[in-house]
Amino acid sequence: MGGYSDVQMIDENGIRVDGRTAGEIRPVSINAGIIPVADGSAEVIWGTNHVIAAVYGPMEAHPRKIQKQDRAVLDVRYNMAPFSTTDRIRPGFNRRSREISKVTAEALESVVLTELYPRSKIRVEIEVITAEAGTRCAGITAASVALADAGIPMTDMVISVASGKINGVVVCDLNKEEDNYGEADLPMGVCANSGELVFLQMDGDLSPEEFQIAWDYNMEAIAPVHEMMIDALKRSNGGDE
Amino acid sequence: MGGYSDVQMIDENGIRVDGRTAGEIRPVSINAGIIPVADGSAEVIWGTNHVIAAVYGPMEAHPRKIQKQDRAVLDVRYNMAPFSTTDRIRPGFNRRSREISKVTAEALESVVLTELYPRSKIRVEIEVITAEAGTRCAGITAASVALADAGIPMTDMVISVASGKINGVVVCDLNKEEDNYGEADLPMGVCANSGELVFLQMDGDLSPEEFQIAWDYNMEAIAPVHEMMIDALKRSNGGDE
Amino acid sequence: MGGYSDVQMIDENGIRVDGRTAGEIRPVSINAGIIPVADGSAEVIWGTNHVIAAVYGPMEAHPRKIQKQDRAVLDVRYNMAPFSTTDRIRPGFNRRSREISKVTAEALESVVLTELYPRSKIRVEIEVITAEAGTRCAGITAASVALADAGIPMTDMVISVASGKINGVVVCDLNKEEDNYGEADLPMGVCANSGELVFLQMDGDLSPEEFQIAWDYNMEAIAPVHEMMIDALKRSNGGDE
Amino acid sequence: MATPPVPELLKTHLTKLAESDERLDGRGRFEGRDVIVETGVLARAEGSARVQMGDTIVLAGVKFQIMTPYPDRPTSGGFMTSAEVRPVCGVHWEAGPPSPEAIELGRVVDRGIRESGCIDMEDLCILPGEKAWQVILDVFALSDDGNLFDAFATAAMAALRTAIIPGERFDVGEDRPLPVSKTPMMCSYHRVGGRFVYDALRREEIGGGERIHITLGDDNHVHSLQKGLKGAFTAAEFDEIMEHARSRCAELRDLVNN
Amino acid sequence: MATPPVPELLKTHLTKLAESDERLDGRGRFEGRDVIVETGVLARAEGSARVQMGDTIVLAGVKFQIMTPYPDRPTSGGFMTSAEVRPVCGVHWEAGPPSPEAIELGRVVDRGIRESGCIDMEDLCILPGEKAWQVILDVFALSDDGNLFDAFATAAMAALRTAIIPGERFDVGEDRPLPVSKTPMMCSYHRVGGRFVYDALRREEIGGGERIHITLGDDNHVHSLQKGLKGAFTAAEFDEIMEHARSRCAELRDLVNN
Amino acid sequence: MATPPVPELLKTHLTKLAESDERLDGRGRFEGRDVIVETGVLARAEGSARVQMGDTIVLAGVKFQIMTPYPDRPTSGGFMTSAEVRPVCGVHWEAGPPSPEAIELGRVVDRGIRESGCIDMEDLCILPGEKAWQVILDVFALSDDGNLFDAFATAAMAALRTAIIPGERFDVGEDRPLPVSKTPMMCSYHRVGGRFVYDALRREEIGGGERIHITLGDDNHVHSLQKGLKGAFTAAEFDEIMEHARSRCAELRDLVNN
Repeated sequence: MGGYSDVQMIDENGIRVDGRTAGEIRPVSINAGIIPVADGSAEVIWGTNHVIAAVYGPMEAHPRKIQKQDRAVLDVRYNMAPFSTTDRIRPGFNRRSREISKVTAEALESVVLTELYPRSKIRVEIEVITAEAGTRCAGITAASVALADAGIPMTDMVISVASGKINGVVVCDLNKEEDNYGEADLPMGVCANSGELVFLQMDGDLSPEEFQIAWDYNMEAIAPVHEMMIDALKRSNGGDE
Repeated sequence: MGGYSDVQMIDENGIRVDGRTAGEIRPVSINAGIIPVADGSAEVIWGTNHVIAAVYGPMEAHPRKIQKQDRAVLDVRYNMAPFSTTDRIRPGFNRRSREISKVTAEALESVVLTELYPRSKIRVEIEVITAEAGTRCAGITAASVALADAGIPMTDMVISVASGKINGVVVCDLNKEEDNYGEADLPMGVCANSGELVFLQMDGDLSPEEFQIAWDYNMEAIAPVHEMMIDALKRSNGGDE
Repeated sequence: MGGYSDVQMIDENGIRVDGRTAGEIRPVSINAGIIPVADGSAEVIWGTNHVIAAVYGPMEAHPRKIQKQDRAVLDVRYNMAPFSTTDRIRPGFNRRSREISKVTAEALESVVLTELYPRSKIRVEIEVITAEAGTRCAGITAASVALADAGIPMTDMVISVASGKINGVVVCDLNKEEDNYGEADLPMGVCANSGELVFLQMDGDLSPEEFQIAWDYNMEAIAPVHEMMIDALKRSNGGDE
Repeated sequence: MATPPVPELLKTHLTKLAESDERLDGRGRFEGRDVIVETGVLARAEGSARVQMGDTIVLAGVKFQIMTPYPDRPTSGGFMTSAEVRPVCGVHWEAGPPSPEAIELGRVVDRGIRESGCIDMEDLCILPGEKAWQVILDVFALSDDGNLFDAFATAAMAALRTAIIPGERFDVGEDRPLPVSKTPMMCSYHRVGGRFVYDALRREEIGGGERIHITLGDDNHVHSLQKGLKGAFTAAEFDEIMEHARSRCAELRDLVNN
Repeated sequence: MATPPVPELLKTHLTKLAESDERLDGRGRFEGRDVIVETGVLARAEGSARVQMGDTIVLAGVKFQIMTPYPDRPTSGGFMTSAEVRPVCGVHWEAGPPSPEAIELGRVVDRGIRESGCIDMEDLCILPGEKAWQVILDVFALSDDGNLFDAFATAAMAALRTAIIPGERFDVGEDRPLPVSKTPMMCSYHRVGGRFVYDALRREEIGGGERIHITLGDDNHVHSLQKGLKGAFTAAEFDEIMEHARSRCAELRDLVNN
Repeated sequence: MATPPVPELLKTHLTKLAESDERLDGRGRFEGRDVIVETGVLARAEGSARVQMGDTIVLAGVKFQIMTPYPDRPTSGGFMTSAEVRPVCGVHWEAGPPSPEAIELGRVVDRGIRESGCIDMEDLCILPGEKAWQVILDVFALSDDGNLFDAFATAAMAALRTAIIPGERFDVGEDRPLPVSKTPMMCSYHRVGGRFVYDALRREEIGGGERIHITLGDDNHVHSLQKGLKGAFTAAEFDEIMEHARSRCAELRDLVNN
């Protein structure tokens, strides 16, 4: 979190640099089935973020030592393409991407019916093509759509959104410019139907009251994004799903 | 390719810095059986290049996942010794040596009767002891002799030679000094008997006409080198092969 | 070996910077059973050195390719914690720690009855918490106690001590300050009962006569340390072993 | 860490215990093990602590290096946390490059401290744009019987609060205490037998589900959250945990500050 | 990429098709798939392109860095190509360090561009001996249904030809287009069912033999050749391929230049 | 090197031979193979040697680089030894990162030379605190039929004693011989069939036990010792070996110095 609070990012009317109100998310568009050779795929364009997810499987898990006797393993990789940020990213895994891959896998495992596919593996590849704050949330959302597009049975769909704080004000879905001066970040992954959480991180500084506001903003954003996900899947399946 | 064409590398009579004519290769000598503990081995001294190849196997391929059910795999490593060049080379594989290992393996697989040894592995180790332009060609040639020395059945022997261009003139087998100012490099691997190609790379700039001349120079160099290979194998086997 | 012999490290009475005589070792204390979750453990505090060893196993050796049909393998790791030295050590193995792990494993294999546990593995973890010259010796000694604490059958116990040379004088058990100016280092690992050697290294410069003195100092230090090891095991087992 | 095969028997046993609101070692759901904090335990570290919670034992050591400040923060020092959970601390931890669990451990401990702002990074500046102190926090597990997260976080704060900046050794002024203005503390909860418990044992971790890590500052501000492992939880469950964390973090803070 | 087990049935089927000079998707031997080139598709790259050939989709992005020129070329900038073919693009591509195939892909694409001299390296000099632009070309596969080589090479040239040197962001002068004076293009041929075909599908690659990649410049000069995989070919076969490459490269060049 | 399965038959055979004090190739216990030393064998190295002992063949090459002296030794040059035993030299050596055996080989050869003080590090200084020569010794095995340690150590000294510091190429003065004032030599002993033998064959190594490496200087000073592999030996056994090493090192030294 940057925290240079002397830069004014919200005007006297509570309007943010890109014209949004405090609780408003960026424009979102979602498309499914965008990678022809994948078993399922999706792209999430969330503000300037462009994130792609592909799903392969279920397939035999090999080497055998990664197999689970009673369920499928979710092999999730989150990666930022070298050209996704202003400063080029050198290829190769790093600790940040490993941690994001891990928490994403754990979030998705909470809804995928992995016990239907013992000893098998489901590959979930998340690629950030263009990054603009909030890529891990967009990645989880994209992966959720790609899994559905692949026909993988799930108990629920996961939508992920983050709220934050800037100039001491809690706002939903920080963009890159806001994030540079942000004072907190609370990304959550919520099940569309049950309302349960399968993903939660946070860093920065939030008072108990601020925390509640940020939490509520995230919860309010779930339903509209869920609509777009369903719509994307319908379009991908010829509109008759 | 360097391409500083203002340095004069060929005189008015078409004679090169080391006294060769355009189509002439450097002095070559080949010896087989030079590594006592190997199943087959050879050294190629080509100009100042000194390249050694050792063959081990066929042996059981392990780990099992590298086994092929219907043939032997050729496990080829091309490596430059740390003291092989003016500036010391740090040990360890790099992208260049990986690529050369790959194309060398593919060239040799095209002539070795790998289907005689299912599930097995033949190790081919190519070590450049002293380098002076053209080491990949010398390595393929040395490996060819070492495989024959190991008694591995082959349909043909591969000879590899490169032609290039300097001062706008196509010449055969650039030495190090010429290579520094070279404008193109066309290495080819040719089967001695069939005349077919199993290895081909090229970079630089060659007009269609220049390309044909370079191609022809390489083809003309095959037979004399093949003679030396056969002679080396005869000497190694007591002169009665 | 440093070898700046113009710094005076021994006074006219043969007394060293920390008040010891030439053949005297630093104060030593040993405790067993200090890691609750390990099968066996020990700490050796040797001067300012603080070295911990934990033993896990015997357990099934995996992957299977490391199994020995006729005996257990000793999987020994020597590591220096990042905060163990004045300049922080970056985590990760290096050539020094690999070599020490290897010679330590070979020393311990010479006394552990590995043939009682075919196809299995005994893990020995040596961690240097605070380093002050002589950590490899302290590690071997600690591992010896930890193996006994784990109830692993052994033919003998190994005690390791090093002598060295400073200002041209042979002395036993160099401390850090002496080591910085030391002219030789002769670490040995000796079996308490048989008097045989299972570990030996040396570097520096010792005349044949100096070598003999250093050797003898090491041999004389074995018995008292052995007493402390036995005492530590007794205390760890309620004083009735 | 290779994921251990989940023993179904253990899981069943933990569920049984949970039905009568019991735990393996007799503790209540939100009861922690005794915590023993010792500082100044590492002769070569500029700040150090040893924390024992039952059979879980960890060390934390603080070292300093001189760094060139990042161009965009010319008057700021640096802070990094490294958690290499080595195989010495338990049979289930294996050698090799840091496992995803060890990476997560280090990053979650780091974030709680960093985001609380308890270390004044500007105070670490030696010469603007040229020299600043980098604080390196190494947490090290000696014995893992569960809940390394809280043990690490507690040892880390105890080590930082007693650390001395070694100005003299680096020839840049006098030695002085590292300025640490707050004491963020972490509380971790695991789903065991269906409900969340505080300060899980290793066997509860093995037979349990998801876990939640909460780092709170002096004033109950939230500085870091992390949900780990497969599992879904409700907002009500989270509220209950958060309420406990507020009181427990205060207790742990007292332990570290005294 | 782990070599997939060659399905003998596929091989037999391809041989059958070849006998009547047919292909899996009805194309002629030397007929390419439709090529769609879009530029300016990556918001964070200084030059970018997306190329689709059937179900093969790739991206190329150009980024710039400031480098210190090599001592022996004080007035030259730099150019590097990186092809990390990630597992997103197909079930047969696996995670991990770059496979030999990915290394070869990057190196062959790089050579064709570099050796053509289409980028004036001297023009990238900012301050002789001190500062120069390094052009970094990243090619990225989204969907691999065969012939990544040509898709990458085409996307690369389209991205380079639209790249803007970001002088202002780096505070070294004004933004200006990257000077690209030529348009080298690559055509790739695979032995399928005994004879060479152009622009192979993934299934033709799996069931096929050796492959030959040819990069030709504006004037039909040869800039790069590469033979890959096990197999032997005749001079006559090569001549036939080269003749086709001359006309097809010209077509592709028109597509990229417009 | 993957440890080869110890053939019990070989072990039994070696024990049998030992009972009548014989060896596989008819040599006596402390009899070495003929040693052939050639220098100047590598066209690109500043010093080089080839050593053959029976079917064991190795190369050593000396290269020079310019380094910045370490801050605590501003007038000292550097010396490093690298032994990458590549799979070319024997079926039992495998590709990949250096094995523990290769690391030990390099470190033991390095220590013997370094600790003897035979290279005057101060003489390698070019400009105090700024520039000094780094001597890089690469030892390379062509054919391993046992006792690479002694072959490497012998080749190393022969290469160093003939090395020329390439001042002219680096533009820092004239070319001149590397000053090497002593000739430390190594002798290695393996326990085979119960007793120690000198200069073991590969098959004796495979069927043998622990090994001891001794490096002695011109005046019989000990510069380096190393015991390797599982096994225990007595002080009396060591004394016997040391006595032989004193005479044999002198013989090898003559070979290298002439």
